Amino acid sequence: MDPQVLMQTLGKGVPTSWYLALSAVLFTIGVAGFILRRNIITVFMCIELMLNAVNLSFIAFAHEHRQVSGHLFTFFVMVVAAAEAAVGLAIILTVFKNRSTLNIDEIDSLKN
Amino acid sequence: MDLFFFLLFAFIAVACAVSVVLQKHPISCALSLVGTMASLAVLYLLLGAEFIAMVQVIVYAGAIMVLFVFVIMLLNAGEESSKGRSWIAKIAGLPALAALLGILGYAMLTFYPMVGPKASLVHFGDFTGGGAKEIGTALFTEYLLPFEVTSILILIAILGAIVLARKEID
Amino acid sequence: MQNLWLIPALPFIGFLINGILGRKLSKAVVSAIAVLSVVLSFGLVVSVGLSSGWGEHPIHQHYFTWIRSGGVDIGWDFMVDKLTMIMLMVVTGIGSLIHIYATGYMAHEEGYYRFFAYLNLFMFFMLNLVLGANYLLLFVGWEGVGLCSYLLIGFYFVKKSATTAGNKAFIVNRIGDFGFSLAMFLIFITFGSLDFGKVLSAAPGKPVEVLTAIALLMLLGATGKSAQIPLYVWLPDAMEGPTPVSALIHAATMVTAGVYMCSRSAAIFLKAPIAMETVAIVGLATAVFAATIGLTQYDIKKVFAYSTVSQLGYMFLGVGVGAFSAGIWHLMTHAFFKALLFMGAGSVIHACGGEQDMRKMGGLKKYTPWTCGVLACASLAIAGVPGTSGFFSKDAILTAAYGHAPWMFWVGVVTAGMTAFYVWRAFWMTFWGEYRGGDAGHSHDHGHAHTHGHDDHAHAHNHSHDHDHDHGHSHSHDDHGHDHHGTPHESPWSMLAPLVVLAFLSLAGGFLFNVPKFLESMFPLHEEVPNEEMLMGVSIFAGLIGIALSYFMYVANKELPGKIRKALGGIYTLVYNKYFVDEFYDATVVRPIIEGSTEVLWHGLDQGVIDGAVNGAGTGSRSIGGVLKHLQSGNIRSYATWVVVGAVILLITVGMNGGLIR
Amino acid sequence: MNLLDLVIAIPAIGFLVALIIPRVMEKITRLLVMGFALLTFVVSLGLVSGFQSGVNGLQFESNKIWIANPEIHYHVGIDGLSLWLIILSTFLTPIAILLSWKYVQHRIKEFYAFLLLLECGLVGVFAAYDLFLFYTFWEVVLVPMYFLIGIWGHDRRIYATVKFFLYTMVGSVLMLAAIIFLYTQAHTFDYAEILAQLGSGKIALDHGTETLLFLAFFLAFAIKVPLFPLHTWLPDAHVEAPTAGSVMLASVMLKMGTYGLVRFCLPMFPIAAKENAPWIVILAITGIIVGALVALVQPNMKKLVAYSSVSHLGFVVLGIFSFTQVGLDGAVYQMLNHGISTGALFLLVGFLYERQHSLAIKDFGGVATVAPWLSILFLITTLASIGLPTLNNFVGEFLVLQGAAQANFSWAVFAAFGVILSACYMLWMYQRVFFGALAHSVKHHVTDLSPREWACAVPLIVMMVWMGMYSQSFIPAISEANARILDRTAKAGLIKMTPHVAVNAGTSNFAPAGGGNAHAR
Repeated sequence: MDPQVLMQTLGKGVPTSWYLALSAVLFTIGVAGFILRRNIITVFMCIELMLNAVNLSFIAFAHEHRQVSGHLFTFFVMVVAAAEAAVGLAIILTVFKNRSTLNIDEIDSLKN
Repeated sequence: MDLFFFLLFAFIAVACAVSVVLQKHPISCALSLVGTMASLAVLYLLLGAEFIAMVQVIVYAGAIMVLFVFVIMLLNAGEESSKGRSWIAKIAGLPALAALLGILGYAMLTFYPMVGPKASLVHFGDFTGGGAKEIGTALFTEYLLPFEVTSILILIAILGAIVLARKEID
Repeated sequence: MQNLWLIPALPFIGFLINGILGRKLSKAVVSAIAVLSVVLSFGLVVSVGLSSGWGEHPIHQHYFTWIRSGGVDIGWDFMVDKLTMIMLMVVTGIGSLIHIYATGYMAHEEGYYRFFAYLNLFMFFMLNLVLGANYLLLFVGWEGVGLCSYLLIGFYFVKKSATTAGNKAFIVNRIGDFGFSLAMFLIFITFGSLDFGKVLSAAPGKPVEVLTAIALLMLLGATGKSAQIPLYVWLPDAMEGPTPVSALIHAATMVTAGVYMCSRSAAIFLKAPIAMETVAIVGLATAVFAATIGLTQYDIKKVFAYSTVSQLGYMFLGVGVGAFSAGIWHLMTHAFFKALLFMGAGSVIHACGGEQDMRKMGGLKKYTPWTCGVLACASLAIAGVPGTSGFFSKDAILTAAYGHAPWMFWVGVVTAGMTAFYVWRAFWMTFWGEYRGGDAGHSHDHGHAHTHGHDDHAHAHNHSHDHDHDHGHSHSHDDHGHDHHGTPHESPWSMLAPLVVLAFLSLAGGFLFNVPKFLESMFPLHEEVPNEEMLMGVSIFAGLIGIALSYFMYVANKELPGKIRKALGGIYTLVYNKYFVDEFYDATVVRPIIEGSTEVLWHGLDQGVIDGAVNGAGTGSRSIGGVLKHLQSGNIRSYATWVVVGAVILLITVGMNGGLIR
Repeated sequence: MNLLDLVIAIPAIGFLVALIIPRVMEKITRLLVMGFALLTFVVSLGLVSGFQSGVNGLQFESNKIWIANPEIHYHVGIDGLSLWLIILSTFLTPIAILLSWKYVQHRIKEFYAFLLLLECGLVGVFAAYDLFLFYTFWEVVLVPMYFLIGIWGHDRRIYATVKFFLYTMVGSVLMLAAIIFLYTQAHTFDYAEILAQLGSGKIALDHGTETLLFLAFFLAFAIKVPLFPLHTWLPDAHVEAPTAGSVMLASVMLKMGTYGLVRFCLPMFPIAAKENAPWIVILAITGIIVGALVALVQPNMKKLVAYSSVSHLGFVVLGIFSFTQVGLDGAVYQMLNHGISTGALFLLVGFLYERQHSLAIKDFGGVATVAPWLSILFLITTLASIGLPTLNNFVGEFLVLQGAAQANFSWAVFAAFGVILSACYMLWMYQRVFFGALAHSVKHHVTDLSPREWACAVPLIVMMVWMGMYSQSFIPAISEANARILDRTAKAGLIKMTPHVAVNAGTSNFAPAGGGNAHAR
């Protein structure tokens, strides 16, 4: 990679791929949190993080293709995220009420 | 300037995201997540998505995260215990994550080269189709049906939340 | 134009009324309906007979198509010719008498309406059997009478021995029906029809082997229904039924259906000499075999049952040697005297309060003079005393047998002697000597109080249905346990009147009805046999010897039977136990089927092999699942990890194959 | 929307309506469902009155595109073969509903809803003329039955349902594969079209392929029938099923298998069918005898009746693969007969169970003393089941055996053993349950029939007598349909005739004068 070319390019703007790479990084962090964290609320936040990462990709693509569709997808994702948060948190409340724990390792009634 | 803002907010976003994963206390996590979202809003703005950037701040960082914080407070959630028994997450988790990151990065950089003449660039002001007017037009013409469906979705979500919450009263 | 369908329809209507409403009707109404329906049907038969010149001008009537498919076209057709006419007269005539008799005999029974409903249903099917104009309709009647026989044998259904006997009758008959139905299939394949007219007229032109097969299969059917070797075993057990049933079904009508069928199919049999020979031998063997058993029995109904088997053997002998008309003649006279014997026995049993063991009877002639008199007539007839009905028909058969093969004649004569002996033995034991029953005789019979007298409403408490006597004795009891007087008594007139009529017929039936002459147009008279007078003399002599011997042994010299019994030892035991045939069948057929089905087929094949294979497949997949189920830990984080791993693998795979976009 | 569509639609609508009704309105649910079932029956009677004999092809046909790509049609229609089976389904559903009136006490509306769904599926199976549609209905039937046994069954119901489901699925998956293969060849799922293409040689199946396709279809149907070595799901399913489930299962669902054999296996793969007939017939006869023998020693009434079904359906398969008009007519008629008489048997056994809460024969005895009418109806049904002339089964058995005898006399000989054995097991059971001394518990629990039970049983008894005495009401329509099917198989036989097939074809064309010799052995 030629540093000169790089500088020349960066002078004009940031490559789309950087945004995408950022999106990938954020997504992976979200997945890592999902896998590694035990607190159910945190896990839920990690899901939001992943959604945000995806949204970033959408916006980046929208810019790339000069289309507004990506924005609309993002919009819809947000709507879904809001709905999901409402229901999800309600579920968490109920689960906590019944089991008095937020540790997802102890919530394993899906087994069998 | 583009590069500077990008790098700055990208750094903040990643740092906050890492913080979300690493913080022990849920409140800290939630606040870190707010940071990520705010910085993402700036990035959206850089990409010409004014409307979405606003919504990101108002709905996401505002409403949804408040909901989270509210629940955390309500449940009085403390630091999470390290008690866990997912051996599979320990063994397979990190390699899988690394592989995932590698693949995603590889794919994106293959289709959108980082540098060079082919690389498409993002320059603030290049794209101005993300204003409220354009979004509104598209939303009420081309995307009318999905839009209406979302209203039903939200209605159902509200109902669901009420039903779930009502059980507590019983 | 006579409506033939009315003949069976009348008893059927009687059956419907009694069967459905009988419970609510009084006994008088029930018996009126039952008797009237049969008597009316007898009247119809007579009127049909008068209008058709007693079958001189055959009538054939088609009512509706019953089954039609492919080449099979079976109509519900009735026909009347001379052979049918005789059968009709016998069935309805004797049927009427027995119905009347039964109103007296069954007067105090539970389930009175049920009994008459069954009896009427029997008449319906029997008339169908006789009237049917094709083999399938004959088969309808054939199975139907089997059903009624089953129902009536098991009439006292709380008694296990009775229902078992009913089952045995039905199932053994089914084995016979198996033969009959195969015969029908073969007939249809060969002739393309089941109508008597078409089949019998075409029979002479068909290959002998096929006709022989058909005839032998029919014989199998006939051995079932008419209680011949090897399927006779059900008939003695059938005596569990009420006595009128024994008289009607198991002596006079149903059991003779096999003889009727063979005579009806004479055209086929005549072309199949091997089959004819088999029929004759089966008949003769049965006659001898059953007669020997009859010599040793003590249960009065069992004696007559074996006698029936033996006499049926005679009829088959007649058919087998080609003397169809003689067989039919004997069928008719046998119906007279055997029905009389059974009904007389019923009267005796009635008199003794349900006792059937002849060792507990004796001296009854002074208590029941009428019964004694009519039974004497019947016994004379069955012994073949000259002038009685039995003499003519038996002589006709024996003469024909002599013409066919002299050895058959001699065996037949010996059998005739034995027949005379055991029937008269029963007669002497019952009516002569001292009454051996007394109060002790029936105190064991039913252990509950009885009202005396005949008042109909006093029977309200049931008689014997709450307990199940599984009698260990070799003999069994008709559950006819009413009227336990201290001494025997004569039966009411409703029972005696039919007996008197039959007694007259037993004596004079041979003169009155010369069946071979009547049937000459259907079955040519047998050619004259030399020395006919001599043969006649021999058979008369055999009969008289039998009577004399029985008198000598059971009246004049009463110790003799015991001595002979001791002298014979093992042979006596063998015969007394009916040659252990039931036990033999049980050990060789019934047990193996039950055991084999349970152990080999059910537990072994079904549950072992087939289910084993199925469950084996199940267990195999379960053990694979057993490994995999650890993945299903219920732990959300491990699920998430799996999702990630899966996504990675998916992406790699897609990427290796060149990706989605291109 | 013709009558046939209505007959399919009314139960489906009833199913939805029953699901919507609030759970508390049990009484209304029952009445409403009964109303739907009766309405279906009445409408289906219109099929009978509107059915024209002598018409070549489908009647009440209706053909609409259901899925555009791949092209799947809603193509239904009936001929004489399906007519009576549809009537049988619509006739028995109201009875099944009525008999469950008291028996089912929990999850009432689901129970009745499933019965209606079952009816809809059954009618659809018998009417479908598009292979994919047929398969859909075929599987639709499975669902309600799965739940009927699984939810309202007895103690081992889970084992029974799983066994039932897996057995049936194995077969139907193979059938689906065969259907898809046919689609790749013919580019249509329409049955009439596929038949035409097969007949004209447009789809040329080589010998091996035809055999494989035949076997795939055959296996699916044979499991459903069930043919001898594949029958072990049936006794378990029956024993565990609630009475209504048993009645529908035995009476109609099993007929799906035999119907499929006649409708699909014979016309589509005539040569393979004929070539494979000998071993299939041997299995059928083995089933007749083994089923009867095993029935003989069953200690449980329902199991006994279930094994008797194995035996009876052996007759049906025997008749089908005799390839004679008489045998095939008898087989189809026997399907109806078995539906009526075995349905009635299960019904009456169910009545006994409701009283005594036991199915073990040893728990009964002397029932005739306390419940005379129940005993009489049971006796009539028993007699029908063992093939007493003037009752229905006799006609079917006679025709089947006659057909078998025409094809090969020894088949009839062995199969007729089953007739003897049927008398043994049924009467022995009858004796132990109804006769004998009155058992103590029987005296306290068993009562005679209630009016509702009368209403369930009497229609069946009437049908037994009607079908036994006047089979001409039913057989002509069946004969016509069968004649077309046989015509097809005969034509196919002529094209590539093997020596073995030649013998069969010769006997099916029965000549009154000649044929006897060959069979006299």
